[in-house]
Amino acid sequence: MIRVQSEDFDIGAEIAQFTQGRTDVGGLCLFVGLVRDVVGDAPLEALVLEHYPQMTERELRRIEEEAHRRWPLLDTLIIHRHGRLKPGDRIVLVAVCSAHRQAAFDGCRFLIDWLKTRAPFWKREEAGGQHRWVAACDADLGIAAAWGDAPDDGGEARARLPGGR
Amino acid sequence: MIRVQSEDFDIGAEIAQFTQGRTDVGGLCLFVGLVRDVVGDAPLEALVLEHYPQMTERELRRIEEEAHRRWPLLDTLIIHRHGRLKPGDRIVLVAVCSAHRQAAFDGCRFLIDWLKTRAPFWKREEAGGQHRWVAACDADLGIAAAWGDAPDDGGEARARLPGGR
Amino acid sequence: MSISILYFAWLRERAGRGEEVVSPPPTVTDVAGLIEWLRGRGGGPAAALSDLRAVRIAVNQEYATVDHPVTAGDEVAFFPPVTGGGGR
Amino acid sequence: MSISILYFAWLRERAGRGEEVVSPPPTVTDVAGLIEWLRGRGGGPAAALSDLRAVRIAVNQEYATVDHPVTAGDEVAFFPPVTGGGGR
Repeated sequence: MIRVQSEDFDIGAEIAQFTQGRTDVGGLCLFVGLVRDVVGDAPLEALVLEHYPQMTERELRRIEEEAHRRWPLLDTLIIHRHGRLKPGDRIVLVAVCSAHRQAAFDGCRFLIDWLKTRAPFWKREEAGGQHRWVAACDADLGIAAAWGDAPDDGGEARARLPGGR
Repeated sequence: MIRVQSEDFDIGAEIAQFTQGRTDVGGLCLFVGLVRDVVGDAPLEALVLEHYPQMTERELRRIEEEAHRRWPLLDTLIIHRHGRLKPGDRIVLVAVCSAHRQAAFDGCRFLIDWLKTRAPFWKREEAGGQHRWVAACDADLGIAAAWGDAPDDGGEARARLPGGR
Repeated sequence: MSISILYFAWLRERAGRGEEVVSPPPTVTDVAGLIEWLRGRGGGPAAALSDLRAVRIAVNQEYATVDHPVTAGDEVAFFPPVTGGGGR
Repeated sequence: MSISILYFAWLRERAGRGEEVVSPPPTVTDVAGLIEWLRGRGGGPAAALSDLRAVRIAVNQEYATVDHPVTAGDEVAFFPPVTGGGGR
């Protein structure tokens, strides 16, 4: 299940609904990403999340399918917010339930790792009266690649342009 | 924070309180273990969890301290139930928050892996009118040992008894 | 032919627009050709696409490389590497 | 000397009791000696401790081995390998 929304979500309500009436779940793993209050040394005023709606849905669904292909998961849930967020606000929720805890942990971590390198969201930080687009993190690419069969975002466009410009 | 109780817990309320007023959390990882409905081929009627109260608290606190020693965690929470549970009931909640998601995932998984091989709880399954004490799972010992500096539960008592009896 | 172009994040700011519909000549048959044509046209989009080191491409909502063909009705998006999620 | 003994899970069932206070002779100085003495006494506890393959030991709420000393006032617990948590 995929949801992309500007509104906040209620972790308790989401989890209650996610496992509602199920008695085949042995383990539930959940990850929630939140807005931190500091950027470098400056206090963060706001984080603005922009996205590419049609592509976001498609990529998240693909990431979810890939997780189900790799592990015996009973269900998965991804909720990602966009728009203007404040320190302490929830950004993303990823939940996975499985009969077994190993699959639940692996599936959950895989979803967030791939999401961070595949789903078309971009963060803009506002701090000290200035704004700055967050640069992608090389470490995140390495983390996603470590799952194997790393998804390709096309890579550096320049490198493939005739003449390398 | 450690809690051992017979009552159920509310995941949403626990998480709300866990991160209440914090703006330094980047990632929250949560694991919930639940009672599954089937034992082998038979439907499970109930799961009874027995524990050793004074030692449980002490071991859980030690496991928590070890997690904080290994990763930069902002906070940890372990809630473990005892008593008579039904299929679909929650058994255990482990939550970890950190500035970074890697530490949150690692810390959370470490806590549940060590808990399963260290904390003095025992499960009795009731199915088909019979009851059976759940045997410890060799795989779980391997999983816990993979974290390194595997905690020692003393091992097989017989092997250390003079004469090997 | 008519192609929809989308710009996101700092590419959108530099391009001075989030989207536009363009009609390049028939000699433009792939993304590389489209980028060349957009650069030649000048203005914000040319500035946005002047340095492609941190530019990613999607054609019809799928990640693509510059050798991907473009035809009438396609949606081509230019954006920086993604930075969603949380808990870096 | 007086020692508190605790039994858990199937050891409790086999012992026919969850706890007892025993007073072994002064020749009992470690857990191994205590087990020998309990076996010699017979009854449920002897049956529970007849096969130690799946028995774990704690002295004063700390995991211990059979060579751990026991003294007056100690709490010695016998139980199977633990099986808490969830999501096996």
